[in-house]
Amino acid sequence: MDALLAQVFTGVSAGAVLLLIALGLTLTFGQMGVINMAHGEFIMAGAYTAYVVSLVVASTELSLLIALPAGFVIGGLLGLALEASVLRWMYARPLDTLLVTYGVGLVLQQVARDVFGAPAKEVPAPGWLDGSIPILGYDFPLTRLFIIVLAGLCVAALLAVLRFTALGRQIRATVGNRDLAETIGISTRRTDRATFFIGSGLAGVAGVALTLLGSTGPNLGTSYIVQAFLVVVVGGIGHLKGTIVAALGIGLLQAFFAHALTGSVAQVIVFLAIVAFLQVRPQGILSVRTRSLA
Amino acid sequence: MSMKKLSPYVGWLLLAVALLVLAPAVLSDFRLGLLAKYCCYAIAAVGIGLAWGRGGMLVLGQGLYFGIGAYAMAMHLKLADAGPGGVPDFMALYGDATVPGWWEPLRSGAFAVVVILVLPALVAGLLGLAVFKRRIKGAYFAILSQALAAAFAILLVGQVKTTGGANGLNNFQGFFGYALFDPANKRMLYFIAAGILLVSILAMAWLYRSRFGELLVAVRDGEERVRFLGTDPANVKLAAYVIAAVLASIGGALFVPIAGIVSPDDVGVVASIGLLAGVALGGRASLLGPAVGALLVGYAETSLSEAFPGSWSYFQGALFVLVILLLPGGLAQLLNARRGNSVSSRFLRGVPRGKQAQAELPRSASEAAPEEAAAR
Amino acid sequence: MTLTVNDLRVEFDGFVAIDGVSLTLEPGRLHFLIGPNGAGKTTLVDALTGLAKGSGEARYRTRDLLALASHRITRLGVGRTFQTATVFEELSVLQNLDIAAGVHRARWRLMLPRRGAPERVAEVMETVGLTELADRPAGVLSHGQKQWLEIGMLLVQDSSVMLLDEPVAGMSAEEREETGELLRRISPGRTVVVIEHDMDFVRRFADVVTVLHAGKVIAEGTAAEIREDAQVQLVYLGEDA
Amino acid sequence: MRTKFSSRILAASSVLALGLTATACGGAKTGDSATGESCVDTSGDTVKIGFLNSLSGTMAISETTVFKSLSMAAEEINADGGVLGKKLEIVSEDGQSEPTVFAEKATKLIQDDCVAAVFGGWTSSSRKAMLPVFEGNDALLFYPVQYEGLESSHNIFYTGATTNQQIIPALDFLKQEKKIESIFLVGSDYVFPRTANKIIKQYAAANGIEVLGEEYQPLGSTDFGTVVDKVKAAGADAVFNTLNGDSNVAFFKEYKGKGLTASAMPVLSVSIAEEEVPGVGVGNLEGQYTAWNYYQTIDSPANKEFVTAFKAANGAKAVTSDPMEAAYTSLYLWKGMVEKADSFAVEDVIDAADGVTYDAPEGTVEVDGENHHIAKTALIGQVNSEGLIDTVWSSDKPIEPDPYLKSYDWWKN
Repeated sequence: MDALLAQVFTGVSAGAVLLLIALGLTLTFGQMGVINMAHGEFIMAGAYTAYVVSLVVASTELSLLIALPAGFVIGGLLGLALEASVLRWMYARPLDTLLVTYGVGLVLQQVARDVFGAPAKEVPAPGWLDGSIPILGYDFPLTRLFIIVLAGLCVAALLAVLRFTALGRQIRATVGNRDLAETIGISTRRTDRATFFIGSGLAGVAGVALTLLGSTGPNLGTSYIVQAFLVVVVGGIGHLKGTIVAALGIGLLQAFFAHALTGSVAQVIVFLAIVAFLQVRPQGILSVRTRSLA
Repeated sequence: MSMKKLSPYVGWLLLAVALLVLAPAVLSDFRLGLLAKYCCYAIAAVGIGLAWGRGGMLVLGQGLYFGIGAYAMAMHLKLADAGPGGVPDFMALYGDATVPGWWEPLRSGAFAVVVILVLPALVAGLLGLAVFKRRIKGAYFAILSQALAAAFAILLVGQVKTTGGANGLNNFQGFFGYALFDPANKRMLYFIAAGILLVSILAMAWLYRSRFGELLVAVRDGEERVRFLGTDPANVKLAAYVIAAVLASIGGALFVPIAGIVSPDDVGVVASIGLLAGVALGGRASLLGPAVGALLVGYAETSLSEAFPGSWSYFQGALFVLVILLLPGGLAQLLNARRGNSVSSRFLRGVPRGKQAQAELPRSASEAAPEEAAAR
Repeated sequence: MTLTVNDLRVEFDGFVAIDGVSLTLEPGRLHFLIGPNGAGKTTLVDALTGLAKGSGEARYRTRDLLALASHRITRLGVGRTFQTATVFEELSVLQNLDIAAGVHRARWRLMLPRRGAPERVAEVMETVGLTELADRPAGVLSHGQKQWLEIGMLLVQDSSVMLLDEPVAGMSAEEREETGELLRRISPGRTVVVIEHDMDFVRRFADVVTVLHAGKVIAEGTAAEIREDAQVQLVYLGEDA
Repeated sequence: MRTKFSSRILAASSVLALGLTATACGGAKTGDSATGESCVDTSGDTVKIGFLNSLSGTMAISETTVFKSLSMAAEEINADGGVLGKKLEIVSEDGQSEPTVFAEKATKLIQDDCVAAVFGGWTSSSRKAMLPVFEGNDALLFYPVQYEGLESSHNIFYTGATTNQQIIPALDFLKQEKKIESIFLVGSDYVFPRTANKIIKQYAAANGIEVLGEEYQPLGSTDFGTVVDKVKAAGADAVFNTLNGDSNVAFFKEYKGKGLTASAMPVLSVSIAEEEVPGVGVGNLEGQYTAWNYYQTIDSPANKEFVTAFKAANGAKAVTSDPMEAAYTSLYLWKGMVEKADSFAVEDVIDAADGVTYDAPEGTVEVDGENHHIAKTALIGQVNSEGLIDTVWSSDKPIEPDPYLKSYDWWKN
């Protein structure tokens, strides 16, 4: 029973990490159709932001709290730059955006290597995240708990923005029917940029959070990007709820298999399970328009 | 015969002369060996041209098939080196010095060749059947294929005792009875690789001109429309995907004796995307583009990484961005434009945003339909 | 061969698009389907060609179309066109027609290159008047020519049921006239169903007219009969005027 | 006309294919012996040597520093008059963290650049990839990193520790000093950890230590929730850590987060050196143990000089570590061999290798001419609050290299 509990907790916290990294993608991939492989490097940029903030802000107690919004802005600005310089010309070719953004990701990685050096950087965790609290007899690390809370907050914030703000209404209208949105006076260009800013900003936030768990190095993003996309695909396109379920589901699955078998085999099994899952429910994948098939 | 019909063959002849006559005459053994390696990538690239350029399937996980061919060949070579009943060196080192049952059949060279040709076809066939019949396409297909390549690499790394793990398989002494240290045999390998590359391009030329080739383009540009012409597009895509997989496998199989090694790094996500770079550069939908592009990218990678170590990432990144953004038809597009017979490809040129976004950004019929109904 | 539709219902997430439609579509007649926007005309065609899931029955040659995949329906001889003409823009007119003609070819012959224009294809190009444009990419055709090409694609397939979704929308008066004549020429021996808005066109060419409103058939008869139908007038005046 | 043309091409290419098969008949068959011939040019007043390190990719983190210390050694040697009066000319290649690239670049350095010796490699996979290249071309490789042993090549000199100079002393330390009765093994999923753990398990069986668990995570994995849960549940006396690179960071953060401490359950790591400590975080590592043959804190004149020079070249914040020191030492050892042989020729150098010594920063090392490893002193260290590593236990004298563990009767491969 204890072992099972541990697996559930580990699975949930792994799921929260997946959710954090996939949340921004749900927006940019799910709602805009852009397959942004540089999302991983935006996460990396967020992590380096946390590192830089920790150098500037003397108090480790505060630096994380400052780094979170800073990471959001840095990630968002990178996203804006990418959208404005490259992606805006490519909305008609969504599949091609994958390779272009992969190229951008490669460049960003090498930039990070040249600027910060190849060795990993340490971002000190604040003292108030030291240690763990016992939940049902299981010592839950505070950092993990923090990430679960942060993921929850990000989802809530995103939902609130989409539901209750003018921007959110514009985003939903644009996603629903671009031409119609334009005719009722929504600047779809501006909406695109805003969507991309938020989606990429969330990657930055994820990056800051990840410094609590792992290392901050140029390869940070690559280790997460494939999984992040799988979460979005499994969750179904543009469905926030689906993404949450998928992230937690994959996290739990991975934890269970990692416990029963080894980490490597667990990853392979989870990949295969996802392929099999899409056989059963390729929902959101069947697309047919009836008047014209262009 | 018109100039336009002739030009691919002229290009092919030029490539043949360059590969079979010029290169062996001017290159050192070492450089020729590198060119042989690029030829292996180019063989896989020819298949990618078919699947991606003509079929519109972004195959992000060809490393899987490259790896199947490469590992099948490598396993055979290790067993052949060990001699009848022998145990490959690394198994004695990391394992319990017994050859696992699934290795045994590969002692036979003929069986290895069959595996190299048939196994990728089977895997691609099964996978394709599952994926295309369920109408999984576009980005979904790309991400799935990428995930499979990633899973394959992780699996290989985890099985140290039977696959050599991250080390991969290397240290091959012979290739079907010929000693690999001998420069004469290495040249022979080069000629085999270049020959197979040229033959596979010819086969592609035939396919592109066949009704299948026309149908494939039709499926790429209007998959659903083809369905209403009485053809299941899944079968057409499946055929192209299987051919691409087999070509990748052949490239992988030749890669092993030429490079002298195969490791999980050669089959994973990064390697798989690397295979696409040449195809994009050369021109994905053109006949010679993928092969020539792959050769160019291979050469550029080697020379740039020699001249400026660590800079290859910048160049590869820039290549992807600039080519795909500005020259989606690759170098072939430049040539065509100069000759003034540019093909107006909706696929490459792009269509108004709303249309394509919906076609590529699938929603279920049940979701899309009420909007349609409401808009009526 | 008659296509019989029995109590067809199509529902999307609770929205009933087709609400119990029964129709008998007989060969040799030009059958028109009219109705205001949202009446369910296109959805009806979608349901018959496997594009939308429907319940009920659509019997043709002993098979129920509702249970078949789209490409099988086509192979059975039921073809359709789309409102926005959907042709392979990068391929030539000839290639477009040749691909459509592929239904009748053995699979292995796919591996062979095409030599010139097959007889049936050449014949159809003549019928739809596109012979001159045989080698032009379909993408450069005018809207009307694309519609003709789509009809041609059904002709090379020898479809015995043709479901045409607004084939004359956006055509000039002259093109409409030609299209109408074309439809007349091909209708003997086949079932031709045309979705149309333009009442003048309907009046000139329709043998039978079915009026759809809110997913239901509200009237059926000749063009003249339909014009006199009180319910139809109400629907049209209420919606349009 | 069209068909005729293409069928002609087909005919031409089949003729070609036949011709190719014909040319093949001239080549050597398997079983014939190799004839490597050197193209090294020693006629001028310089001699070329090759550095082959990953300057890009995942291993750049570690290998860049090796490259720096190799470069420093080369500069020192050149400033001091070179080797046999010839200045060293460096040809540097990027291994890109991929074994295939290592094999390719090694071939290039040997065949195209005609270098007298190559220095570099880090991962087991890069060494295994290069091994046949150096043997096939009869060239020289100096490999500077501790590794899993069970190997010796005529053409490779191993200047890092083999298992009996690092892993076995570490186990001796745990058994004798920490009095452990049980141990938990955590490693990355590749050759070094698996081989190391194979040795550890046999050692444990022979010494009455219980192995309570053995966990592997994929290389680069940063998800250690499950692993640390298992470690904690098992409650061993110590953890033996063979994780590589980034995984260490995630592991130690999780370890600390779940309330495990160095005093209650110490972790002994064999892949964490001074340069990795800041990345993992001093706070996460303080008090944990490492096993190496060199630490920056070693108090000797040779080391002071080495550390000072390295800081002068790479900034005051730069630290020195075991692999860097072993790389630095390898260049001097090669110099010693060449001078003893009075020749740059590979066979002469190999013949002269036995007994060559060098007063390295780690202490005096001596080359074993038989297995091409070097005798080294094992040092167990403990991470201090400044992120440096203090020696807490030493084998006191150099341990003779025994890559195949022939002198340990509990070992059977």
